Amino acid sequence: MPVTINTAPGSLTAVLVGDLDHHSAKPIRERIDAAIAEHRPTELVLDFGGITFMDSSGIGLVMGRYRLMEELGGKVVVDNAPTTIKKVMRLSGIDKLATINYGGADK
Amino acid sequence: MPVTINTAPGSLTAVLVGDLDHHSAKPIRERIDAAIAEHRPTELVLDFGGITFMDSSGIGLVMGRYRLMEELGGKVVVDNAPTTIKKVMRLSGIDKLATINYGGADK
Amino acid sequence: MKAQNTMKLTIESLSINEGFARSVICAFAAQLDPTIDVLSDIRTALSEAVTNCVVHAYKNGTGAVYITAALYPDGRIRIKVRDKGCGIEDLQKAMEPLFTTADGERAGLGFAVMQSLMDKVTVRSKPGSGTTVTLEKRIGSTHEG
Amino acid sequence: MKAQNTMKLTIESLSINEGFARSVICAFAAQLDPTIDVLSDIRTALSEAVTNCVVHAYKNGTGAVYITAALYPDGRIRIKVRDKGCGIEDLQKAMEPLFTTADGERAGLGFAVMQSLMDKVTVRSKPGSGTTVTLEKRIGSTHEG
Ligand SMILES: Nc1ncnc2c1ncn2[C@@H]1O[C@H](COP(=O)(O)OP(=O)(O)O)[C@@H](O)[C@H]1O
Ligand SMILES: Nc1ncnc2c1ncn2[C@@H]1O[C@H](COP(=O)(O)OP(=O)(O)O)[C@@H](O)[C@H]1O
Repeated sequence: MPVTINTAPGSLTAVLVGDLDHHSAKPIRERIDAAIAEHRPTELVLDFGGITFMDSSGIGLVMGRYRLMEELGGKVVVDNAPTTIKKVMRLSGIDKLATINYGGADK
Repeated sequence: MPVTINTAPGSLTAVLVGDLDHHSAKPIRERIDAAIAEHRPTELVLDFGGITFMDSSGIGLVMGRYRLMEELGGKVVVDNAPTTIKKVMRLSGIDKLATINYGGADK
Repeated sequence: MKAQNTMKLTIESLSINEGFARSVICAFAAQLDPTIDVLSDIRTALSEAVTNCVVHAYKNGTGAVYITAALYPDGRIRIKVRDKGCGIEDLQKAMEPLFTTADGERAGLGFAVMQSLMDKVTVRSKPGSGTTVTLEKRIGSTHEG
Repeated sequence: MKAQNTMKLTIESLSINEGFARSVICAFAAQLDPTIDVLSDIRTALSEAVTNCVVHAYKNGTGAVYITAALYPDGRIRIKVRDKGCGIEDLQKAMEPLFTTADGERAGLGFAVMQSLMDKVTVRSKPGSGTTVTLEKRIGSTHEG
């Protein structure tokens, strides 16, 4: 699954495209964590606009990045989340830790 | 698979949409043959513009309509055939009996 | 009630097959004309069950994952995901939200997601011999008969 | 050469499963990153083989159709479609273009289509016990190793 990393002062955006599952999560995580280590942003934006599928592996990914950003004193924002993944997001309680903005592809 | 029948003086057009396989061929054939019996056209146009798949069952369909129209002294034209079905069309020799015009969906 | 259609799929517990299994279940369930939302629920639940075979059941290698599905005339789908992997010691604990035995990035929410998206989830497991997860959902309108 | 991935699908010989089988083979073959043209060839050949099970092998009822597929590191896919149906009396005749034993609208071109779209087609059959069609094609670029 392709990940594009964009940086702005203090902020790092990872644009994800495709299915976010256990299979794709590992390379995504490694790309993002390397970029965080390099840029040490105070805000991590996960752009889910191109996400076509997500299961609890995606929750694991967001949760893990939340913990990492917490250590750096930063925060996590999920942008353009497709409404199809709302149920899974809600259930996890992750929406209490990170800001989740809906409005992705299949809205 | 939905079939739409349009008639003009002497001509009958069947617009096919979806996968043309053994499963869908029977109801399509029945629709078309009933319309031919009713209108007795001299030209049958099979509009393949919406066809997403075709195997040799589609050849059987065209061949069968060719025979039927031959009995009525009429002819068969296949319009907007997707180029993906060119190989199957060629192989069958049906392009020597009916006029096949390409230019469908996935061209 | 007799199924109107059934299928059986055996795959290897490779992570690349998580997406393949989702495609298969969507193509099969499509026969009952589900809404996009319902289809999304089913493929998500199936993805959790198959992923658990890849991540947990055969954690030290690969093995076979057996998926069966049946469509019923009253519009239900029943899916079974079976493995011959390590099995689950404490099933009650395993099904608690946020519980996971995996290190790293598992959220411990696989069973919770299955339960929230499907009408019925049943898990049978025997340590050392494997696990069977049964997922059931009404996905289509009732047909005649 | 050892397959990098394999799958086994068992379906009923219902005509609605012709399309299902096509979807499954496309989703599986997609792992080798085929072009759209190659994918179209494979699903067409598979459709012919499965349709023959529905139309000919189990002409007086329904039975199981066994589909296996294997992906090889050199970019080949090998697909087997097996039935336990009536079998083929005269294989040579059966494979001739335009030959068909079915009444009605079969074109007699199933095997001809398979042969023209795939690199290799093998048919084994025993009257009374069934038929196995093996389809092979190079669909992806060679991977390392
Ligand atoms: N098929 C399986 N085989 C063995 N153990 C399993 C299986 N499925 C689930 N488990 C056990 O149940 C726990 C909870 O599973 P789940 O709720 O899906 O969360 P997660 O997969 O994130 O750990 C797993 O951590 C694992 O210990
Ligand atoms: N799986 C099968 N079981 C029994 N007979 C078969 C099978 N496949 C093919 N045949 C026989 O071979 C003939 C030619 O098959 P084919 O070239 O696919 O054309 P068609 O399906 O249009 O008849 C069939 O008419 C049938 O007699």
